[in-house]
Amino acid sequence: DEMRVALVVKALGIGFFEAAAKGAEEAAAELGNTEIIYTGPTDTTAEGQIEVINALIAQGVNAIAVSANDADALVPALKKAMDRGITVISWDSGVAPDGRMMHLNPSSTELIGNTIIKLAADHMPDGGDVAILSATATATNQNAWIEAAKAVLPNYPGINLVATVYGDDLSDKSYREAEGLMATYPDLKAIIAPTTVGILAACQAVTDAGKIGQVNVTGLGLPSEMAGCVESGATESFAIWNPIDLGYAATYIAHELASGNAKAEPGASISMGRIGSVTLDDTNTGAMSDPFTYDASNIEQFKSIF
Amino acid sequence: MMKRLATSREAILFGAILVLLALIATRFPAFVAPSNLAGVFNDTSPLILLALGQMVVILTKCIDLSVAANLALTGMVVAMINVAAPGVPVPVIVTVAVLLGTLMGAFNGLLVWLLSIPPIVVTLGTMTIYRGIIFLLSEGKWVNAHEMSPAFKAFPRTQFLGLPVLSWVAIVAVIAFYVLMTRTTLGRAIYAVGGNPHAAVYTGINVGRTQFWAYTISGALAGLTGYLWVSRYAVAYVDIAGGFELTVVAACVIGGISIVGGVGTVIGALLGALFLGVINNALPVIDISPFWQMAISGAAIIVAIAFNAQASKTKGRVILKSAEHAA
Amino acid sequence: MTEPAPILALDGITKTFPGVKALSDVSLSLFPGQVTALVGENGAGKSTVVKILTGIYQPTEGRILVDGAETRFPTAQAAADAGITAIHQETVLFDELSVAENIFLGHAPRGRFGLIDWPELMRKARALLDEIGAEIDPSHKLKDLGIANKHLVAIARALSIDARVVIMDEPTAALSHKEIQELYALVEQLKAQGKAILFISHKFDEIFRIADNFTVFRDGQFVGEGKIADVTNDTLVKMMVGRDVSHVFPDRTPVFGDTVLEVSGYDHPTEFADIAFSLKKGEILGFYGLVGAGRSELMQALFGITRPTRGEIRIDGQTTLIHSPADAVAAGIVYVPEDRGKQGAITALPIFQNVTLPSISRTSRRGFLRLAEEFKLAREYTERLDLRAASLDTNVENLSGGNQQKVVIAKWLATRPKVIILDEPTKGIDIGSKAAVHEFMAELAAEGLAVIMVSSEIPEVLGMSDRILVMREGRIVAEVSGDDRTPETLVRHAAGISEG
Amino acid sequence: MNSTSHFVPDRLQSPLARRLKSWETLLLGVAVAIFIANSFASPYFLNAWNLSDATFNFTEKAMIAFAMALLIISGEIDLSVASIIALASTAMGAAVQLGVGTPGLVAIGLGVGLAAGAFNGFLVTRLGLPSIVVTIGTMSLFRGIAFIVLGDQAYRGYPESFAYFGQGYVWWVLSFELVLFAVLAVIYGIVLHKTNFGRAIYAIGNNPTGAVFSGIRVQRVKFTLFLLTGLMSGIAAICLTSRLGSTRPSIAVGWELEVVTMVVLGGVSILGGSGSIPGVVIAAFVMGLVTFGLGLLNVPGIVMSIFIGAMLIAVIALPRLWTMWRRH
Ligand SMILES: Nc1ncnc2c1ncn2[C@@H]1O[C@H](COP(=O)(O)OP(=O)(O)OP(=O)(O)O)[C@@H](O)[C@H]1O
Ligand SMILES: Nc1ncnc2c1ncn2[C@@H]1O[C@H](COP(=O)(O)OP(=O)(O)OP(=O)(O)O)[C@@H](O)[C@H]1O
Ligand SMILES: [Mg+2]
Ligand SMILES: [Mg+2]
Repeated sequence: DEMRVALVVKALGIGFFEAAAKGAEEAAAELGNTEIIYTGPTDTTAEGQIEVINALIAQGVNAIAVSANDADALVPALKKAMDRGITVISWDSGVAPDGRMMHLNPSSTELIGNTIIKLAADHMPDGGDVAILSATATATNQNAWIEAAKAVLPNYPGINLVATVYGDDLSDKSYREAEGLMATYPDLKAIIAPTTVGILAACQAVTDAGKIGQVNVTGLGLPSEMAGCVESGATESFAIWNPIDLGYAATYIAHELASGNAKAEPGASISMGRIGSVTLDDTNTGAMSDPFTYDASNIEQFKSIF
Repeated sequence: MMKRLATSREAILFGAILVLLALIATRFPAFVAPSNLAGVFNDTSPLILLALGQMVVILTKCIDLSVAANLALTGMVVAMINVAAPGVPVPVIVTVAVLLGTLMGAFNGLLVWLLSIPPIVVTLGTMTIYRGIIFLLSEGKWVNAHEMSPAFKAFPRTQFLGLPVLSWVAIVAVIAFYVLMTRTTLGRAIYAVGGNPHAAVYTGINVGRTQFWAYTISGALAGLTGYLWVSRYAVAYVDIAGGFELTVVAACVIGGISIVGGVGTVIGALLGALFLGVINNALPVIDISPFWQMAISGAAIIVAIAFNAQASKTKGRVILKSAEHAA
Repeated sequence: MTEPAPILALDGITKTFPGVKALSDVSLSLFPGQVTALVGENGAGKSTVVKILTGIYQPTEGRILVDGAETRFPTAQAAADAGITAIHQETVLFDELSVAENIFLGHAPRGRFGLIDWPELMRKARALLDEIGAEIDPSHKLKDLGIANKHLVAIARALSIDARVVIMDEPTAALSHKEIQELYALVEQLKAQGKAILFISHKFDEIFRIADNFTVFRDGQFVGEGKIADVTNDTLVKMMVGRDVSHVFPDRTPVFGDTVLEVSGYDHPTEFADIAFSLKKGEILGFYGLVGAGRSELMQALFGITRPTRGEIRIDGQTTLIHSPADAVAAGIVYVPEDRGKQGAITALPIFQNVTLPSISRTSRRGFLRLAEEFKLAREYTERLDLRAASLDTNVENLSGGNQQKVVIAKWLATRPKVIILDEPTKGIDIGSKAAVHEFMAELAAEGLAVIMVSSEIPEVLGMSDRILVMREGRIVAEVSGDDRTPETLVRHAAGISEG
Repeated sequence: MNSTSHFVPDRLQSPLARRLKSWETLLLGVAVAIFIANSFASPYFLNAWNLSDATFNFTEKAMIAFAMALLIISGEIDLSVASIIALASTAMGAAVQLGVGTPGLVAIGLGVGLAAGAFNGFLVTRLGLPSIVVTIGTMSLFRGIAFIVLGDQAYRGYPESFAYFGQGYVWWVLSFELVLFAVLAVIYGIVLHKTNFGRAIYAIGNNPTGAVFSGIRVQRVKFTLFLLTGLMSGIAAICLTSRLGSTRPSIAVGWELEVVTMVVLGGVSILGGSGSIPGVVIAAFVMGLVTFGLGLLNVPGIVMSIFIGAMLIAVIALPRLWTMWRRH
């Protein structure tokens, strides 16, 4: 009978996840006889996600695909889900290996780490200070990208990472943190925000401080949200993978696993429908695709898509 | 006069803020540059506005835990209006925000006044209800910067005589509240109601109605702040200013406003908010890990209330003639 | 008849509170340029009338007439607007506000834009205070003032309203001799201005000195009215009490046992000093003084509520440290406080729980309640006091004042104390209960309990005590016994007048 | 005195009759109604395992609510409970890194809870500060310490046996937490309703001055109640940490208000002096059932909180509106 796939996101209402939900519906339509339950807490807490997951277990859904607020705290709840025969995967922000069958990274961690530094460095021919504005200090994916970014820093001589601050994916907090960065480091050349909330807030803060042209805001953002920043010049360029594709792929994989068409094990190759297929490494993790860079030349084309 | 000034709670708090600034300056001199201080003030303006409203409520022996939710709901509504009708001029938006906030404040006030439901229960309830309504209205979706009209976003940051309008709103509010609390009948009635509700009845003051007005005032400020907040940070979503109600109460408490009512001043509320504002802005700058921020403000609250309690230990009445002269 | 028309009149006023009928069908008339004294025992309903006249209570039935026209005072402001002002019995003022503002709250002088004009406010307050001879700085906060000065502020507040009717509810109770004289002069002045004055007092000399008319209430009922010139002290008292005063108190032949309580060198930083006295089994020791003399504070210190700076308490010859009421109860000293509602009973709890509260360890086993035992103990003591109540499970708040007092006394007797301190034991309770309490006090003394009775009612003090200590300004100023036991001696010592 | 004494019966109403008219009965009715509504609304509701899972929504909060109920009845409040959880959980996490075993972890969790409660109690009873602001302060302080210790890190690696508290089952669908909840409910019910200590709590809450004048050691009782609240927060910290299997400083954010809501919904007067443990137990179930029932319909949490908030006001407002309406 009908297959029910739950797409559990960090919090409802975030543009990125709304786009992913669109992709999930697209996959469901393509696969047929599949119902998508798009859900999540209203604030980015692990406890909130656990309650949602418990409710999903009770409904006996076939698969849960979760973008986690906390890699560890969800493990017991997700384990219980797997014990009751539910297929569990994580996507975007991962869960510790115990708590899921596989994890779908939007892109490879190394690639993202490199991309965000490169985005900043491309517009700093003379080098200089950069700072990172992250989401919550507990966000797994953010931390992994930042680690990866730090690892490639030696490849960019003259680029000096002065601070990492956390805006908790709250606009006002991110805004204040960005302000603080500009006050503390008057010579700051770029703010790198690998989060869609943070990059917007930083862009606003730079605009308000009258530092367009002086401080370049870059990182990961959605074209629809970033169009204004690119137009004003606060952002030279930014990157993102397609969240619609990500939602689509997560759903497709969950369906494949739940229907027994594929098995999550190291080395396995699982189909992602129109996107291709993903190959799992030894922690059962796979990457979807490369991030794509947007700037003044192509933003118009994409801003109405996602 | 000088002596009384020197020992007043406000003067001591002001001194504490100066000492704090001096300490920060030793590690990071640029922090005390006028332009940066103006920035700190601007950042603290929403807290000042809300603290003024909360002060009025606390003075009447009540508490308003719904201010942050009120702010968020108003902010979302005006943001959605702006998206739906970008042409609506800012003065209309401001009016709508104030009216909506007033309405929510008045609803709290009515429950407290007419049904005598304990204030903390009323505002605990409306806090979750107002937040929930934001979700129902917005379906959880954010309103982002690019969806807002430039005029909508420009208002709080427009510079006027060297300061952004946001700062000016706070300054005007402080002056207006100073006049309200010291020079108007309502202001004095608010003190009377909180100081001694029983005696207020004997003086012809309607206790419940005064509390109603206090909530209404607090709501109006929350509504105004809702628009300012949303336009300043250029985003509206369900959780904006989540948990901010307790920061607001903390600012009042630090400012020497007694939680049992009747005691506290506008200057106290202003200084309490500035104290927290300086700490919040300074910590990242002087390279203290942001993770210390919460503990420091918690400790500041405890020290402040212990201090206030010490300063206001009632001397009690004096029967002995000799003791009366000594006192 | 040259009698002018009354400015203000009450007609057939009834006021009921849950469980109490405070006033039943009373009338009262106030005439311009005349002082009307309202007399009646504690709890007769005098203050209730004041509150009805000032818009604080609404009458259950009856009419209020101003210049013959029926009126309603829904708020205190409405009464003030109608030209009625009052000095209330309790000081209802604001500790945190300045003296000036306390005087003018609600009708402060306004300046430009309708804003309060502070300099003018201070000026007018100072003028008013000068007028009543009070040396108080109007800019001080009220909380910095003593009780007498607070009362003067209350008087100034009443006068700040340009009123036609001035009500004074026991205005002299807390004042010194000099201040009382100034108040009398003020009353004369108000009379001369053609104002109507309602004057409530328990002091008969005062009434005969300044009043023109009188109205008497007894137990919430109108008893009579007339011209002061037409009555004598004795007839007035008889109207008030409803029977001959001399028969009220029980006859007793006290038998004293050993000394149970000795207090010496007892000092408190602000409330009292140099307290020393002793008390024998079977003795009733009266403490007399004007309100605010510090008697309650002394008793509360003995009971462990407040801490004295130094001094010694000996019980049965043993030095005993009392740091808390729990210590006092353990040592056998119990205290029936003056303020029943706040201190005496937990009024929202049922009778039996109130009675067993301090002796709960006796009715329980290893910390667990035993309801049957509790009811037994409660029944034993409430029956002895002839408590009237629907059941022992009734909340104390639903009882009349006299029965509430019985519950409080029962609760302390149940602890089987050695010394019982009764602070104003019959304040505000009806005449029947009053006699019962007196009789019971005598019974307790006869059983060998040592009794301390604090009272401001001279007949009670004289009628009940074996010995009387008079307190003034925190000190024991006299011990009165034997032939000295006259009202005059007590008043003289209490007020600090050197000769009668 | 005179011998013609009037007979005063012990009681007019049997305790049973009184109970039937009580708040608890009303609330129980609400709970049953919600239960029935849920069974119709979702086919997944009437399932032993699902119902058992649902209890995790409230058991930890309810444990704190029991102690909080006593504290509120006595006229005080503790808003720092959720932060005590964070602090206790952080301490346990730190101990895990040092190789402390399960019994040690439990001791640390309880100890930190007690210490935090003692700190609150000291500030309130010794320094005479109002509890609502004291605990707003310690709320930031306690969680702030957790942030200082942990920063952006998490503690994990709790021993296998530690998982039992939050994930273990005593028998069939009866989880350890549910059993602990039931046991604590009974203990608190007895303490509040059947002991001298409980009687003192009511006396203090109704009239603190009167309680002092009755020889009750009011400050000592209040201190004990803060200790108990701290202890229960410690227990909740153990259960929650065990259930999550990891510690972050942001653990249990916002729980304080949910706990207070549960207590008030349970009929405890926020002004002190009245309330009962059965009321709180039923309120816990009501809140759990509402959350779970709406969760099964995939209603977002914030919409559930509208229901809870509205219920909170309505249960107090409706009876008052009813009497006002009848009087006219
Ligand atoms: N708010 C109230 N609720 C219930 N009973 C009340 C209330 N106010 C007064 N009473 C009762 O009404 C009666 C009259 O009280 P009232 O204060 O008028 O007496 P009084 O004549 O002024 O006595 P006193 O000389 O002691 O001042 C008393 O029995 C009192 O207990
Ligand atoms: N400064 C003051 N401010 C307010 N109330 C006061 C003040 N001084 C005294 N009182 C009140 O006046 C009353 C009498 O004071 P106190 O109890 O000390 O004197 P007392 O000699 O015991 O008089 P009483 O005969 O009333 O018992 C008390 O109710 C007390 O609360
Ligand atoms: Mg009276
Ligand atoms: Mg007294």
